[in-house]
Amino acid sequence: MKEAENNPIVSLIASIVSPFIMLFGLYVIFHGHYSPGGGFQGGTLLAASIILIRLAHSSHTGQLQFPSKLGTPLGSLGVFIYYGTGLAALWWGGQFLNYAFLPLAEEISLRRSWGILLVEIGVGLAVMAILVSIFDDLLEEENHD
Amino acid sequence: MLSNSPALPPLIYLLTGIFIPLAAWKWKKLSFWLALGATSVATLFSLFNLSQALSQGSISYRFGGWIPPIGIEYVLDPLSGFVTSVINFIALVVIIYAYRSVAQEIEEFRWTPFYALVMLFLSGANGIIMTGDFFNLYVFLEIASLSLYGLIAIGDKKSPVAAFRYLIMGTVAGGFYLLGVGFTYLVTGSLNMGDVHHILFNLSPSPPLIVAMTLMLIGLGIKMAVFPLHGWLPDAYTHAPSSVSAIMAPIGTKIGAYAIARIFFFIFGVKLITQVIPAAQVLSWLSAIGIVYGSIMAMAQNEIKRMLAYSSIAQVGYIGLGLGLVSPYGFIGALLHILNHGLMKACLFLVAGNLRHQLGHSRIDRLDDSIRRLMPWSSASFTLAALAMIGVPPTVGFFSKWYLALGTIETKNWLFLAVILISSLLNAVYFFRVIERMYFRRQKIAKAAKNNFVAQKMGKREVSLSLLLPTLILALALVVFGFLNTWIIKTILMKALPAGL
Amino acid sequence: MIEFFLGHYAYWFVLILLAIGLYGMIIKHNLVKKVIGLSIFQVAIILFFIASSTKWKATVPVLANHHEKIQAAAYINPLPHTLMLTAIVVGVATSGVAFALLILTYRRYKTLNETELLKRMSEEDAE
Amino acid sequence: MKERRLRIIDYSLLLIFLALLIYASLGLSPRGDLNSWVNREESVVHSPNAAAYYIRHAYHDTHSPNMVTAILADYRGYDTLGEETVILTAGIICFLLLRRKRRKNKKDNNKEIKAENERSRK
Repeated sequence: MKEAENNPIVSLIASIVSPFIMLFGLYVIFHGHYSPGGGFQGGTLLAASIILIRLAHSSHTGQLQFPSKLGTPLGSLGVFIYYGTGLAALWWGGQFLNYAFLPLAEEISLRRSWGILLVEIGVGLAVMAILVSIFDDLLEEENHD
Repeated sequence: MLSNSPALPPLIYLLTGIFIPLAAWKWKKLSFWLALGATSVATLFSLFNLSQALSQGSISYRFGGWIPPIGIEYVLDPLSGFVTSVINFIALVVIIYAYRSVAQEIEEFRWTPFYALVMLFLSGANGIIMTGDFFNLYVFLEIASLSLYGLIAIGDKKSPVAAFRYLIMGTVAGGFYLLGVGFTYLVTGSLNMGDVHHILFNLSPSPPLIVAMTLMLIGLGIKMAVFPLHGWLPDAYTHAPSSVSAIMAPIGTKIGAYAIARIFFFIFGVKLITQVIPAAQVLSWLSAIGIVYGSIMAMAQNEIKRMLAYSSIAQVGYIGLGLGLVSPYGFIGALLHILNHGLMKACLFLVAGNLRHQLGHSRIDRLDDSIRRLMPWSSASFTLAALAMIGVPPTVGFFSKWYLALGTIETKNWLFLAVILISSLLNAVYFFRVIERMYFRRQKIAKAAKNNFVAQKMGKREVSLSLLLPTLILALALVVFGFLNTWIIKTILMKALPAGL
Repeated sequence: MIEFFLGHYAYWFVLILLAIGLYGMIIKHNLVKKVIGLSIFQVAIILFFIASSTKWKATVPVLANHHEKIQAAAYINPLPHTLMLTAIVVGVATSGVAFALLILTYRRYKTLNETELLKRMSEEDAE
Repeated sequence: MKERRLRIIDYSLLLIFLALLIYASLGLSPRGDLNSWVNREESVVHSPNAAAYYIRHAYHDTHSPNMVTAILADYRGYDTLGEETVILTAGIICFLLLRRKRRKNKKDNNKEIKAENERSRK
């Protein structure tokens, strides 16, 4: 990325807006049960807030906020949270992804609700990390030249 | 735990694919051992699944505990059990080969993502075969195709272009399939394959359904590389790294062929694909043209990998031809050829990889009988696999062609019988061209001295054991399965026939 | 007649969009334009599913009041929406991979025009 | 000349394909028709219709008023796992293809680029 054109207005606005986008992303993830939203949409918003910082500031600041070497491991971790929820259900005697067997609550419908929340968090984490990592990888060449 | 076994092969691969980037970031070598472990465990489970399916008939596995039209189900029956066992066995052998081959062809920091992608590809392939849901098939088709694009693109210099061409074709294929699923869903109101089968039985065929079948045939035909839709295949196979070619050639096209067999024969049913639209006839005619075209193009090639790629188009044609005959013998021949072509192509691509490994090239016009002396076991495996490809009796290649021929006689399609016979001759021509050079072409004296010098300098003549062993296992399997063919057909394939044949 | 038109015109527009996407993929020589065509193609399929999920006088599939008895006709079909959420992600992933491949191609051949690329590749073979 | 003829074949294939799709869409039931098989409660063979089941039972089963979330993460959760895998695959591919080995100093980095150029010349 080109470091020279660091416009103060752009970077100031980006620093102000970025946390709000991130907050909204978290809201979309955690409020997915009650309103349109969910892991993928929220994860995209989180990724957007991180990418906004990378575009507006120097790549050094972006790296401080979210190092690009974290991208793939965090993405794997996100998918692993999803997979692990399914695997836990399998461990407690149900089929894969059968949240009714997770010992999270008494009522079966509440157990499923908790299961959905866990899964959505995994989705959000994975989507955020991987979108940022794809962005970084696509710009890799410019960083080096 | 064992009641979950139908879902386990794809899930094990998926877990390893997720886990490799987490665990093996620092220790690159670990990724290989994880992949090897996952493949062996998955192979064991798929063999167990096959035995379960043979003793208990069709088993349904419900994800999330929801009954089928509501949730997603996996269907384990003799057909899916057989095909998963075949591809997991081949994958196991090729993964052993990959250890040294990848170490030589790919930079070290790329090992971890490489093995992760191989695992994800196998997960996609297993998922396609086991699934009983139209949309789930699409998702796993995309996993398998995406990881293949990535794996192809780390080959030689032209590989990204080949991968991009495959990506465009593959995405069109996925899109057509998805559009076909959309029309089917709008007509029937269900996405579950078994449910759709029952509904279509009671529904008169309508234009959207016919177009849906056409779209699915085109989409899956691209994945299978049926004749006019094969454009992506030769470049992709030629420019990919050797271990990727060896894992893609046996598995990549077979999952398309399997999906066509599953969706058209088991879901839409024989009546719909022969009487309402001539899908089966079209498939068999295109495959017949593909057989002749692939064989002739293979004769014109000067690079072993490219020759094998064109030969793949011809061999996939045999599978399509067997399916399109709509007769029990044809279907058995096609299924046997899935096993058969998987073993043969994997073996041939491994030998091509061995040649590149030792000689640095695999061009036919530069081969001579020094190969026989340098690499006796590799050339013996190549000869055996080539004989199987031509269809010489004790090998398994003979029997699938035998059943295909019986199928053509049963349905009185003499032209297709002629195509099978002629293509065997053509196969003989292009393989003997290589074998003749390998065994009988005398090398020039000066060159011989130089070659010996090179061989001494390298300290070994044959490739190392970890490269040779998989080649030999596959070559041996060709003969063993040849002797076991009646057993395979009687115990497995007879139970895998669709209703109404 | 007019009812038939009102019930189907959305499908026609979506299918024309699909043909435009295919046109971009098949006819255009610039590889980036092929990727654009690919995106249009995928969006057309997504719109096709979404268009099919309509019910007249129905609302979004989020339950407003869960105490009263639920009428299936009061909410539009949620299944295509869910499927398309998955298809959108697949589309994003595909275009990401496509651009990665294009960047790699450009690094090696310094062009993204198909005819020019084929020319450079065959020149290289001749050497 | 040959180029042009190929173009005409491409265009006509495209138009035939479009005509085929529009022909298919004529046979679909109109959008929003409550009597189409998609929107009924049961299919021809009296198996439950998935969409109607989701609308009726999503809240009862999963305690989530948003049916799309309930279907996405629970009823068809396995699809979503596949979807996550797709995007993970894309991430790994971009890593595999584009990332060069991290170097500490610029000299090594130049060497890397030189190696890539060498490769592209080959």
